[in-house]
Amino acid sequence: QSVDFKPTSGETVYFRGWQFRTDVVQQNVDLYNKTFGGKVDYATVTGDYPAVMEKALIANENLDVLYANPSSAVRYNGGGWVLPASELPNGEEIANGLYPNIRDAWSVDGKLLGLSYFVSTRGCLEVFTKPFLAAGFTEEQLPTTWDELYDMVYVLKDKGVATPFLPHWFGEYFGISWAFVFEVMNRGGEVADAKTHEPKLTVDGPAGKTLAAWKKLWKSGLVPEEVFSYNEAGYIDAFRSGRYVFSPQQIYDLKTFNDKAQSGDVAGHVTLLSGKNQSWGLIDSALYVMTARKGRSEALTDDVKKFVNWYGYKDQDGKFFVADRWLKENMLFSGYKEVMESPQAREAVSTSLMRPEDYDRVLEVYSKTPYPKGIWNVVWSEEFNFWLREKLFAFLQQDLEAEAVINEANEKIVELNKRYKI
Amino acid sequence: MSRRAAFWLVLAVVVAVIWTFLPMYWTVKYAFMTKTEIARFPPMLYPHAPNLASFFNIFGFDYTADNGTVYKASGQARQIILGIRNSVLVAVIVTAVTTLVVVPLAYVFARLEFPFKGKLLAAILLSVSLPPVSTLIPFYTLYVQLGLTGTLIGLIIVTLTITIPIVAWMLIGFFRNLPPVELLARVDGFSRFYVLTRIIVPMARSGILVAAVIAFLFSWNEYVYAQILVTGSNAVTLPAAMSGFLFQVPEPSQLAASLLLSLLPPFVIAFFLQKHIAEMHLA
Amino acid sequence: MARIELRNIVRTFGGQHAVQNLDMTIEDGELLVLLGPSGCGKSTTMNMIAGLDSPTSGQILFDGVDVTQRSPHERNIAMVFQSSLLYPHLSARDNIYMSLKRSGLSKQQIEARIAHAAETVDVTRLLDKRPSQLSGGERQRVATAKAIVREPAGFLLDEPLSALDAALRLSLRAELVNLQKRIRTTMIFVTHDQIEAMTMGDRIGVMRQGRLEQIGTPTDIYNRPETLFVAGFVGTPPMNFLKGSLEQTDGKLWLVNPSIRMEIKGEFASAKPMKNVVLGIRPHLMRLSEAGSSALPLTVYAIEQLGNEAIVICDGPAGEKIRVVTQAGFTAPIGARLDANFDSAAARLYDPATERVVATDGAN
Amino acid sequence: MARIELRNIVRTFGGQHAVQNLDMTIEDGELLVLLGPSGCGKSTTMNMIAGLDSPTSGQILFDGVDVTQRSPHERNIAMVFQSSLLYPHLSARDNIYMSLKRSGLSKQQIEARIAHAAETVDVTRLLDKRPSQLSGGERQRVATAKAIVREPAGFLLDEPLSALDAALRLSLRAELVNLQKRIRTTMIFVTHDQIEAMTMGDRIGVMRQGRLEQIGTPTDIYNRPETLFVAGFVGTPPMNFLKGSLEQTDGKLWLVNPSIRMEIKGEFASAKPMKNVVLGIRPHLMRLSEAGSSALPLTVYAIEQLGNEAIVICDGPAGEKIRVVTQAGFTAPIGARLDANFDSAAARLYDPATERVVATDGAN
Amino acid sequence: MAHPDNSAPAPHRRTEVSNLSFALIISIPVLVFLLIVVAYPLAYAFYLSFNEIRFFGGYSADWVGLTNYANVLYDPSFWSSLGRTLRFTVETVILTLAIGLGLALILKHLPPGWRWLRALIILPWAVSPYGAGIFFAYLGRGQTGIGTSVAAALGSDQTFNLISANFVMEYLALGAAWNMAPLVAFFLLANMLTTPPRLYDLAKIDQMSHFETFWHVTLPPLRFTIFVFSCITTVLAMKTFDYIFTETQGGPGSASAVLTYTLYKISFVNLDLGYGAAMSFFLLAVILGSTGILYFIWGRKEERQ
Ligand SMILES: Nc1ncnc2c1ncn2[C@@H]1O[C@H](COP(=O)(O)OP(=O)(O)OP(=O)(O)O)[C@@H](O)[C@H]1O
Ligand SMILES: Nc1ncnc2c1ncn2[C@@H]1O[C@H](COP(=O)(O)OP(=O)(O)OP(=O)(O)O)[C@@H](O)[C@H]1O
Ligand SMILES: [Mg+2]
Ligand SMILES: [Mg+2]
Repeated sequence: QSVDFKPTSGETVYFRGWQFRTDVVQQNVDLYNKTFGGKVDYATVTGDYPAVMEKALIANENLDVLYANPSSAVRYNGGGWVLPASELPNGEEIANGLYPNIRDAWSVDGKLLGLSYFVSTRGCLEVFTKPFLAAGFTEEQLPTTWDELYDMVYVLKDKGVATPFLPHWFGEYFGISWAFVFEVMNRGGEVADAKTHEPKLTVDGPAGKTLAAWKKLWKSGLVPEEVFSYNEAGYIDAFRSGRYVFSPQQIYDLKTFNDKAQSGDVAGHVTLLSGKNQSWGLIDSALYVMTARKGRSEALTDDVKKFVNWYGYKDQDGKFFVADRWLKENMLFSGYKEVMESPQAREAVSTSLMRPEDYDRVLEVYSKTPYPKGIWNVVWSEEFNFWLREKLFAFLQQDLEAEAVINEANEKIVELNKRYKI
Repeated sequence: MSRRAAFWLVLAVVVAVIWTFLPMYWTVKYAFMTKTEIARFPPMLYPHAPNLASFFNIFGFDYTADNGTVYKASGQARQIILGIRNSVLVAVIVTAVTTLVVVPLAYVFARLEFPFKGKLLAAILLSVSLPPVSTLIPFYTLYVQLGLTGTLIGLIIVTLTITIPIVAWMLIGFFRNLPPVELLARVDGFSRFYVLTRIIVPMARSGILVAAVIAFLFSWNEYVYAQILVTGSNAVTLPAAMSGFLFQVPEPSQLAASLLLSLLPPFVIAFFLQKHIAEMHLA
Repeated sequence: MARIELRNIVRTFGGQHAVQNLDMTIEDGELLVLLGPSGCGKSTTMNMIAGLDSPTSGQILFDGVDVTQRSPHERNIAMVFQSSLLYPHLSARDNIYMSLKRSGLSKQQIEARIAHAAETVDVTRLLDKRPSQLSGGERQRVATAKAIVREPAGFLLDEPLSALDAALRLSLRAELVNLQKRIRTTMIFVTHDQIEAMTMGDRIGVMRQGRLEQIGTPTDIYNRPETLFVAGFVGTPPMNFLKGSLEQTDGKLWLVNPSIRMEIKGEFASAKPMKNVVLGIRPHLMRLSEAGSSALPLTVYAIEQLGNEAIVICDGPAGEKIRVVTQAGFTAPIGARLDANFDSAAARLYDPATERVVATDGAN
Repeated sequence: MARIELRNIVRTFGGQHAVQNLDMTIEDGELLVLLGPSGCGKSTTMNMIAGLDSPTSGQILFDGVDVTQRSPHERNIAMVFQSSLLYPHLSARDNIYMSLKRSGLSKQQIEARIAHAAETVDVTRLLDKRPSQLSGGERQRVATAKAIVREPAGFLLDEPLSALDAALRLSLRAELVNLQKRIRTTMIFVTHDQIEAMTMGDRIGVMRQGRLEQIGTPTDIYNRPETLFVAGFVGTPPMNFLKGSLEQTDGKLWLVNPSIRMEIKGEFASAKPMKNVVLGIRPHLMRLSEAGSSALPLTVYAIEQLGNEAIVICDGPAGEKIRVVTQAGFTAPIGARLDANFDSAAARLYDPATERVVATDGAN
Repeated sequence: MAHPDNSAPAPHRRTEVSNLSFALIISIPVLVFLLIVVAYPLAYAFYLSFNEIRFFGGYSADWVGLTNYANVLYDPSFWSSLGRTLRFTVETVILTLAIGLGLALILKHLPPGWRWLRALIILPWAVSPYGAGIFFAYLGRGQTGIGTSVAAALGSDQTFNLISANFVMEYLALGAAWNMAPLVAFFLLANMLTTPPRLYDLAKIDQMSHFETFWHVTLPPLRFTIFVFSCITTVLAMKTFDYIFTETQGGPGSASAVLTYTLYKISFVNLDLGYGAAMSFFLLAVILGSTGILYFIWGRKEERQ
């Protein structure tokens, strides 16, 4: 509680974020500025956010605080542009407040790169229950593993459901490649070693099984080719339309899908598959990162730290003001245990679900969600991700051999390690 | 006009109008639809219950539908409003400068013979040819050093490098078709400058207006540089601001509404332009 | 008000000569008519004098000052283009006004001048029309008005009257000459109309294939053409030519060919005998008589009735076409035999090799 | 090969009449020359016959069939535009070729035709040039070649020879007539050249301010002009006019004015007396004599030497200009007194009120 | 054309501002401006292309000579992207010009009372490339697209996806043409209106068909403009990035990953600036090469006229 939030340098702190509820962010920032006489300048950056920010960092632009996904944060760190959160006066306390798996995901060489913005599960398996029940099944029969899921898909098909499954195969950088990564991990595998970053894909292991299942699904014609050209909006809309029964989606989009105002047909009928027998999806999170801008005065750096502390951790009253607000208003989960395990959290989240009981299932899935540290906490993560994306499309579209794809992926990792001397 | 010719003309006009509007309509109709309607499958041909929520939202107002649903104001509103202002500023300045610079330039290349003409023309062509992707990073670095990022002036400068060569190339073709009145004008004792400003320009008024509109549209629509140079600053332009509805959290309806909005100024301009094109008949 | 000198002007278009070694001086205040067949380089010459085109080589001097490098507006020239070029976007009035824009005259003066020029060429009621709404002749007249409204150092008029009817032509011709004499401006006038050339020009320059064939007063050009070309080109109908040889007998000179033998009198009587020679005689200097007399035997080929006279076109003894002008209403059956007489003193002799007039002892 | 009838054609441009109630029939195979002052509606008439412009009212018939609404396509007309219009991007050859594109002729035939047409108008060596590289006269000749290369139902030639020199004009004129007679095609020919009109036309139509003043054979038009306008317009120099009154004494008719009293003989001898009358007499029908005799007293104003003849321009007794044609070389001091005689049988009488010829008992 | 001394260069200079100086006075400032703004980044990129640039683990630039250029030539993704770029360009140019010409003809023939339609037809040009990308993405996708909608209206429950790997380039080209053609149409229209109307009379006298009239009267004065637009469209098509980025993101798969897209990935995702710069010079060469070829086989001919 001894943190002093009052800025002293008199200079402007530049805070840039992507376009998500910018009104909320602005209000938060305004509140800070008002309360402490701060000069935080907040603006949204639209477009290809990571690339735009990377350029700003390279050019040593006026930029002090920004959003970053962990993989980007790792890159920024690799470029020497990040001031780790560990260097905050209360850095240790903050790190200890995080769930361990998340702290782990956000750390490189023991340094915590940033403070919690949100943590979500991407690829959590969601189901539109109406057609499922209509096909004569009960909720107890919902699949709990990937294999069961695929089996169910074909059963539904035989029952006359034209599009039982919308796979996570869309065209964004977090589309098809992530689908592969989380399915491999959900099946118990690993893409690369978390420490050494050695490749670990095997043909007869989870990777092989995943690709085999994909190929079968693709060849069955159940997945329209258009999925490949969806952006995220298209992907969400596709599921929202009620055409599909199952689909791996963002966990926080449960709120979207069950919101009458946003999703007509499916609203009130979307729940998620249980994570009892395996995990679903992977951690999709973002942090507030401080930059290590060259030429910035000591005093200003201090001000940056003060602001981030307030914004990304606890306020003057010891409350997680911003994090609580995100959770309540947008079902954005936090990395802080204290935030997630509070009763207010349960209350807030439950209202966004198909039924309140789903909250347990959410926590169950959430707590198990894996993080592909081996390929993400490494500077070549985006490069590999893009490569993988194209390779997987080619795998389906050009009917490549699963074995060849897996071997090439492994080789690619080796090559990247070599190139970046890891 | 014969009956048959009239039939074909009407048919052609209908096809042209459909071709022109269908792609726009398909997205713009989203502006009047809710997310649910947009997501409906099969897609709706038209909004069954059109609402103006998005238009309120993008300007920062909540909108309460008849059924009580509240559509919350967009957080992008500030950017959109800033974007409109900046886009107008940039477009107007770029248009003015481009027209002033390009008219004499095009005239010279279209109507005069002089040594090195081909080479000079090629130099201009070269600058049209540069793909922004290839110089974006060096360019950005230069701008940071000059303190031009996040400023309107910086954006204006870079937009000029796009509009000047392109509009010049277009106007050259236009000027070549004018009758050889320079002969007359020079015998009348006018200097080259006078011939250009007082004779060629009035004669070519329509072409020049079209050129100005093109410059306007090029700058109005410029996105690649804007997204690198001015997003996240107070100099953000409308296209950059709008793209917020496309990335991260998709808002098709608000995107459509702002796209529609961005079409209005060109529409107004085009409307006044066409009168001038019709005037050209007299020449 | 300038003396215009062309010194050895050459203009080539892609290797072809449009104007070749043209040397010509137009005196201050003179009206020179340029005459010549289509494509001989008249317009090209005019363009160079105006400064719209540059000679490939050679010099142009105005009052002794080399202006070859000077722009049109430094030369202070008024010009009517052959194509009656006008600004398409301006009314006739504004077209004329453009000529005065730089004059520094007051608005009233300008208006008065425009009104007067328009009056002169009779386009007053057309002043508000645009070129596209004018007839061919009207356009030409507006173009002329545009030129005469000024008081330039020189007028260059390239067939300014070609689209006009005889009456209008007649009056405009008079107006132009009058204007030129009044303000004593040098004027070069291109025409293909013989009468125009004869009546207007102080001198006539006859061009052929980019060269100047002869320059002189109308009477000179008509009566004493120096080359076969000028002889054949000037005069309607053109001069008749007879081939033959020049023989000297009894101290007299005779033109001899299979069907004629006549004594050469007058100017050429002192020429040297030569094998090939061409005798030229104007059609109206020949008289017809019934066949059978001693003179040139002809066969009627056609008769053109012109109202005030008739032209009898005949085949000569060697198959050449011979024209004779006679009184209106003259008739004769086609194919009839006629004879023609003429006074050899009025004839001219040419050397077919050089195409030039035959040298005589007398001054020529 | 068509009989072209114009029935009560009217064409207005923004309220102004360019052509007014024009009724005219051109017989099949006839060559009609249209003559008239600048802006009288000749080109407009041609355009309507070709189908390029539609009459505001009235009908156009080809061989009795109403083609008023038909496209130029269906009328099969060859035309030379007054402005020598050519496709700017095509060579002369291709310009000519365009006329034959639809002819269905074989390639060789087409080539032969083009070669022949080019030969006729003497542009063979220019065939590869583009219009912008041709001189004014050359362009006009190419435009003519473009027309004559076809064998259309009718030729419409709008001043096709106006930019050519006399010699070329002469030969082209002959070629055109020859062509027209050979393929017996209807031809309408606009010219402002009197000689052209007189020598070429089977008939001449004289237009004025959009109306047809008179139509008839050249001799008719020249010798028996029916209106003052035609009388004054046709003939170079134009007819002389004397004002006076017609008085009848002794069963004879006299023209009387303050300075002359002469008996009217010939055709008009049977006319009625009238207060105001205009007598017209052609300049070449007048003879000059020294002052003092009984005839028309004149004062010399100017003399134009035309080479083959001279025109003496005089002030008449009432201040009117009187022109007399006399032999070349005639001189007299300006201001000298002369007298002129003429045979009144050759004169024409006009009523200045109607501007038409005075009615006589005899057939007129 | 305009000036009589066109076909032969004027042998003398004038005392008045000569053509050359007049041209220089007018064009030099523009060129200098362009030079500064464009040439500096270009030179910098040129420098980068001979280095291997690293950002991670501290910035470093190692001189590698022509290695980057050589590597490009061995990079299969370069060749496949180049192929897509060329395919897209050729299709876009042809479609743009053809559609532009068609629109211009329609606009030209509009009776006076209908001229306001001209203002409507130009509208697609008012749409930014990324806007066009969005329009055509929604229009083409099976989920949201016109094909599916029309099929449903006709009673079918099929989806019609126009953004398919098989013809995505064609679909993209169509959208690009939609975006660009109105501009071409307006320029052609402006040109058409300067053609002397009497030439159409001449064509009628020559009994030309509609097509021949178009070919011999309408088209010739347009040819230079068409050439200019071929160049411009070629350049723009080869440079296109945002349009494809918003419409397909290079997909499905990499079916529409054109060269600019690949470059973007290399420079912005991989941050391999040296290699990216080298590849962008290949792109620049391709752009200049193709406009150069256009000029030599076509433009020079037009200029001579
Ligand atoms: N498009 C037009 N708009 C208005 N007036 C016109 C138009 N075309 C012609 N006129 C007018 O109609 C009249 C007749 O024109 P036309 O071209 O037929 O004359 P023309 O007899 O051919 O004369 P010229 O011998 O000078 O060529 C002229 O007074 C002209 O000004
Ligand atoms: N731009 C040009 N390119 C090529 N040749 C040209 C060009 N301009 C003129 N010529 C040629 O030069 C010659 C002279 O042309 P010019 O126009 O001076 O003739 P002109 O005497 O005025 O003839 P006309 O009486 O027919 O107008 C012609 O043979 C013409 O073909
Ligand atoms: Mg000429
Ligand atoms: Mg006319």
